[in-house]
Amino acid sequence: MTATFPLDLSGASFIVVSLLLGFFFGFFLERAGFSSAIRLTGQFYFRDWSVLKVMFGAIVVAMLGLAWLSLAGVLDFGAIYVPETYLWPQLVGGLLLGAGFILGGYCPGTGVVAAVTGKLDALFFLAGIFGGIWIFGAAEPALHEFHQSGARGVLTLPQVLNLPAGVVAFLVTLVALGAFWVAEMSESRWRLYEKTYARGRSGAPASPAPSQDEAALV
Amino acid sequence: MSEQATYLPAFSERMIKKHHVAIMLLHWFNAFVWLAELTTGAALIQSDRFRFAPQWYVELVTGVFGTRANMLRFHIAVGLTWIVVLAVYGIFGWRTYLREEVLKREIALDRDDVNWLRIRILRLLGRSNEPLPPQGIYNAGQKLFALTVYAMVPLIAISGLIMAFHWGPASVVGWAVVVHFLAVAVVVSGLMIHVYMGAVFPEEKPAFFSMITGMVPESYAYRHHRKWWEEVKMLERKRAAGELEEAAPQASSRVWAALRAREYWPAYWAALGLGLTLLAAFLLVGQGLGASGGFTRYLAFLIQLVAPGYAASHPYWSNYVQAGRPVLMDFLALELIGVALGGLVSGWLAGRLRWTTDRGPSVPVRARWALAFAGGLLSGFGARMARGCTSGLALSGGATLSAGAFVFMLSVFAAAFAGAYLLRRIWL
Amino acid sequence: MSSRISRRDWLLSTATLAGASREAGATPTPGQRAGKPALQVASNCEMCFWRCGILAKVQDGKVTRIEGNPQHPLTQGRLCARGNAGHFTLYDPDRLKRPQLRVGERGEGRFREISWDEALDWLAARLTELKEKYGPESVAFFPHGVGSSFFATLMKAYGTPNSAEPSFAQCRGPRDVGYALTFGRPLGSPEPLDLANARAIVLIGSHLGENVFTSQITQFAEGLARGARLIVVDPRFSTAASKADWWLPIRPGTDIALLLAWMHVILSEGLEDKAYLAAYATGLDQLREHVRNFTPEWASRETELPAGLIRETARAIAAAKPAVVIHPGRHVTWYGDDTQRARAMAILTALLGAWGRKGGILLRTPVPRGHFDLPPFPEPKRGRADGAGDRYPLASEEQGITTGLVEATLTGRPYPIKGWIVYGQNVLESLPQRERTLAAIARLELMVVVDILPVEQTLYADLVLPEATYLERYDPPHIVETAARPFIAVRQPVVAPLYDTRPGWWIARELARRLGLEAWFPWRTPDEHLAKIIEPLGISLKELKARGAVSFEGRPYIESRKPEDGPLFPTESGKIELYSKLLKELGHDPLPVYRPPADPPPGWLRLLYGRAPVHSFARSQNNALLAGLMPENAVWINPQTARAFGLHDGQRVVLENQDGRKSLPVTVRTTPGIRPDCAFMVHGFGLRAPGLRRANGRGASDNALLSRVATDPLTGATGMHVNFVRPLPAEES
Amino acid sequence: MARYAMVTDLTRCVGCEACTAACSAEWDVPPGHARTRVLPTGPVGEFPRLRAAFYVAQCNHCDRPPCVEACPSGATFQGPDGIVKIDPKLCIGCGYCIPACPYDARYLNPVTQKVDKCDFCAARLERGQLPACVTTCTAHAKFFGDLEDPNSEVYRLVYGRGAERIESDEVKIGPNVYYLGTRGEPALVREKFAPHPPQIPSSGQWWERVFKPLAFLMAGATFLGQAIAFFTQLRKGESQFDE
Repeated sequence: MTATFPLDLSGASFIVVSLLLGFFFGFFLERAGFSSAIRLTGQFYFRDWSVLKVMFGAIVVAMLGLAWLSLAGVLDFGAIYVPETYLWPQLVGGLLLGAGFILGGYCPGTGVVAAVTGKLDALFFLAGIFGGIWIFGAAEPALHEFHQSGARGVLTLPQVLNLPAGVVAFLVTLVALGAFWVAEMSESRWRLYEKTYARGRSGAPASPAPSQDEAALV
Repeated sequence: MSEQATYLPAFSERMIKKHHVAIMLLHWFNAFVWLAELTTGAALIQSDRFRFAPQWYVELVTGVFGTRANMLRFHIAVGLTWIVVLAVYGIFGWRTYLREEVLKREIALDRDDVNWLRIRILRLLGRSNEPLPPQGIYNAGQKLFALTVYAMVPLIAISGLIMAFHWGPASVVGWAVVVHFLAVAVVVSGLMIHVYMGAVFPEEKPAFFSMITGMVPESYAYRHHRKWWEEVKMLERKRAAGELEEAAPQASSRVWAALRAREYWPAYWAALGLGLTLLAAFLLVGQGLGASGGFTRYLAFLIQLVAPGYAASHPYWSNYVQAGRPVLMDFLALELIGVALGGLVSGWLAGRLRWTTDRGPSVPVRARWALAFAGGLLSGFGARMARGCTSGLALSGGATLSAGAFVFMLSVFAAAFAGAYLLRRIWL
Repeated sequence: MSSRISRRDWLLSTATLAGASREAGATPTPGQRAGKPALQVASNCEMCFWRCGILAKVQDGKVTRIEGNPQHPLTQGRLCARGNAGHFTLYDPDRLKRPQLRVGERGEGRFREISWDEALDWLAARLTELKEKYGPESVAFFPHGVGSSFFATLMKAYGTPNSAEPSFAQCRGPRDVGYALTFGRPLGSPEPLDLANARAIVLIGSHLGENVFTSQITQFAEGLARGARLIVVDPRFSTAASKADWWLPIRPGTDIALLLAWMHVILSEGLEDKAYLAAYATGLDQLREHVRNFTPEWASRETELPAGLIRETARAIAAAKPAVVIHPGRHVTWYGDDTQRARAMAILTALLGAWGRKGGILLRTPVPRGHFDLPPFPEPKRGRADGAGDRYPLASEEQGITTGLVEATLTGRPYPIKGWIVYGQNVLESLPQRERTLAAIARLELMVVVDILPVEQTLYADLVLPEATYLERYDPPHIVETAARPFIAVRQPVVAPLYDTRPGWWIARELARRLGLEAWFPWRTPDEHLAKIIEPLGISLKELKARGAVSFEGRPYIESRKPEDGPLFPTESGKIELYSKLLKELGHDPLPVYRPPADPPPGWLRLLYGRAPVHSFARSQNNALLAGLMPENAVWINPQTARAFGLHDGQRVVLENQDGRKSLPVTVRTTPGIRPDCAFMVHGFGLRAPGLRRANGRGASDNALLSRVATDPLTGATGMHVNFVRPLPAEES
Repeated sequence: MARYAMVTDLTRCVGCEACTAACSAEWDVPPGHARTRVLPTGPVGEFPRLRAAFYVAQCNHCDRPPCVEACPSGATFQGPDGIVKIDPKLCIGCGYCIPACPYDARYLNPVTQKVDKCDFCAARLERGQLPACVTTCTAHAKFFGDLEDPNSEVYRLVYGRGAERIESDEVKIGPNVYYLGTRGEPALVREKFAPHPPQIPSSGQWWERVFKPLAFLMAGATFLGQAIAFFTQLRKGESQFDE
């Protein structure tokens, strides 16, 4: 019995499915509050861990889904696109994207959702993204050698750790649960800090309440 | 059975809450698991010396799964899921729910229960017509069944794991086979009564629906579970007198309310939604979600429009503009449109559509725009260098355990945390 | 911007990078052979010296299976247990991996891993130093196996005559000399026996079935299946004896008496092949006179075999002539009278007219081969130190006398030996009197070992060079003239050498270059070398490497001979010399004379040893699969003898020999299948090589108990069945 | 469909274990285990009148294989061509089938933790090759083929030259490995290696004799109780039943 998934869609059904998947993607991003730069950057000030919770949670849910379905023979994991590993470009690219994230307040996906819900700064962010991609495109021939360096093809954690995929999935889930626990601790301590000390800090006015992004109007 | 004959309070057919939503979910999850495991389990035992089910049945179920190996793999997959879910319920729900609910109300057999059982059996044999003693939230029969299940489940789980992963020598696996079959047989014999009394026996019809809505009519509670009814009455009197302060929201329709709620969803629900969408993407189009890939294609489309020659010849852009395949006929490009729509709808439903600029308290708007643009430049360049961004490489790469994705995620968070300290002026 | 960050990938410690060979010796990939693409390479095996044709299957760069090569003319796709398990030695984690220079004391086994350049420069310097101080003859060369031919060229170019293989003085030397004295040519290897067409087969001490050479077993079984009568002369009830029509449990050391009695019966009853003898033999009258009173009754007293049985078997053999194979044996160095015994077997073969006849002994069909015209080798100033050619005129100067070189090193006579180069020979396991060998090594200034496994001798080496296994290297082709159809078979690398090992030809050539002797290596690649050899055969290199072997038309019988095949019997008289004038001139018995052996004193047993089908001496003991089939050996003792010693089956004992040498503990196996005055053990166990983690210390070593030898006066070969042991209960810790 | 069988000529066999080595190499049988083993019988008798032979033991792919019945999950099964195979994806390594084989032809592979056995090299047969042991046998003592094909070698050896089966009084299950021997070798083998009656480990026996009937009893009892309740409830009508 060959596995039924992944399907091989084409034509109209492919377009509809792509749009639908995108729709839910955008929908849940906005639901999670990722249209607000305040909430997004809150993560890096230990104030609001939703970025970690949502991202890591989504990864674990999808990973376990993939694991069970391939274990039950319903999904052929071999046919799934696994992003290739380019060690150095991904390291350097990550650093740049992280810097852009904290500087700009968004990442490409959340930037779109923010822009659509009326965030003007997000529009500038998206313009910046197109600019960045254009610069990369122009510079790529010169950077090509580095862009290909550290190539390891499709390399997964189970191969690296020399453990069966099931075990690695279980470990990642454990790490995730640990991270969520840390997140809860950190957030509750921040709220405590917020209540008692925030007013007392010299000069800078209290930062706005985390949950509702009543940022100052334009 | 004090004032039963004289006083039959007029019941306004009010519904009383019997089951917590978590219990209902767990019950139907268990029902599904037992259905799946029993059907495949019975079919998995093939040799005549061990078989329960008839041969035609074994062939029928094997046919459904194609090969017996697939059937075993499915049986193990469902079994593992069952164990994990029960473990999660047990671990997370122990303090708040299990210790109090299970030990006190589901298992503890008091004198009334014992008499109930005795009389019930004698009645079956037509040898007694004593009235049955009053019962708690679950009658003695249900408690007895719960007891057997709680006893047998660990045996089934452990012996199942031993068989699936061959923990220990062959002799241990051999005994695990026996324990597994026997424990299941014990539960099945109890299950027959449970299913009959729950689903078939007319008198217990309200109990069946209570497992769906969580509510039971007060009259049923009064007649079948008197002690629990009195408990509820006592609680209501207290609440009426204002002594109780916990309030259980009577949400009429949770879903619609969640949609319209002004605050953001709790992260874990959003994570679940996002995770399932990501999983659906893998299943339907064989690849994960993404964003920066979409941008690149739109830019490539733009360049091809403006200067087709340059695009075709350029070493980087050329691999996006192959003849015969329109640039935008790509999952990531289409998906990006969806993202925009999804964000719009969600923002609209939550009433968050407003022209504004998110900025730190001490940053003028124009400066914020400039910073956003600069951030965009860095993000765009970084995303292309890494061949993916937080939604593409991190999410999809993370879910498929791609090593590069984890490297990428670590460096994103590292840079962001480091940057956050440097740029604390513009955000805090 | 491209940063050449060092390749030390902290993230990817265990991943296999494309192309880089894995460090740890992985066991072969799991065996789902069906469906997985496999590259197939034809080559020949080196788990023993029969060199059967193999087909090695390679999947993602690893040898996963070795099967017989159906196109190999000798073995036709069949393969013994060791052949099938070859790749387990290739992936043996205990293999030697890198050149090692000794840092501790000799025997301590402490080494420093060095690069090949450093190792070869060091060796070249030491060899040049020894040449200047003591002359080139002071370096002795101990080769074994086909790969040693490159080193042999190097040693001759270096200027030393002293080279000796154990295959002469410890194995088949006496047999080849005995048959050469009689028929003018030695038998060679693989033995040219027409077993399949034989109507009678006589095995004297040869234990076919336990000693497995693939094609010889196939033909042996075929011959028996076609109704050949089998006579087995062996103090032990061997596998062959279990299939024999007559098993003669002879008193050890009295074979010549039996042979003389057989000749007596055949000649006295006129059963010999008169026409054949008249045409081709001389000395028949002296023989008839010599055996006149060696009656079966006389022989019965010596051999403890019933006279009737001797007479009956003699008549059975004669009745089957000329299709009779008197199996010459292979390891025949037993009692010191081995050459004369071989002479007797050759004479008996001649009486039956079996040499060059169907069902008898095949004649050799010459196969031309190309040679590089090398410059003449320097003339050594001093003659050979091992006595071959002068003290033992009949000994082969090509193969030499290993124990002679040991004596020369130990005593300094005729001149001191200061350096040993050991290639593929296990001197401490294949040479008897290991104490003398160890003492000799202690006196050396240079000891170099080129080997594949860290056997015991590597502990005493100054320099250890790891050679690639036969699956990773080219060796000169195997040209066989002694088969019914002569053929040439090729060995080519199946996979690239693992770790830092190198093929023998590379080591020899690199050393020659450093010694300024590259003139004797006028080729650069193995293909160049092979192409030269096969030049006169007119076959394409590509086809030979694809098929693995190519055979030619054979002329094995007398009637099919052609003039260019050379004289039928290249002896002095041009005929079969039943009476050997040469031996007379050299002061030896021209006709075999029986001399009674010394019996073991009461309470002692004669130690006999032999082969097991799944092991090749000490070479395969660390092979995972073969060690799984036979992890240890056992000592066979007759139940009566066991009762006399108070031992029971399965008990652990230690064997002590007449000189007080003790073996490691070994299990007793009581069986009626051995004479009460003998004890038997399979050779090659009880190794003292800590580097061989699977084999070290398992079972007992027969070699450790061979402290006494009977030297054959004709060839200098060391007879080793002359040690007596007694079993002592082992107090295992 | 074919009915595969193997014939081993114990007179030709010299006990060189090439078959065991080839089989173990072909199917990655861990050292110390084997799918086919060469077992010495003897020497027996009084010196010097001795007899000995080698018994090449392997799975006989019997006509009525007791091992298939002993396997709870049906992991081991017999194909239409008579070959008894194991589906490794289905075997849980409980080991019930190992003592159930009268010829001890099964073993638990410690690496894969699944039971392994000779399957007549089914994968090689599909590729048109002979089993590894037959191909490599140095004494050309093993023959393999379809017993139903009259001009196959095994047919000639079994029905022509009368190759014998190794059976005992208690165990006659139609083994399909036949043995030739002109010097009474099969008799020697039967003396020392007669097949033992099939049995399953104690856990299996407890299940079959005690727990399975107990399980049926329990389920039956509760079912009966239910039926009675159902009928009484039908007869007496709902109102009567106040609890």
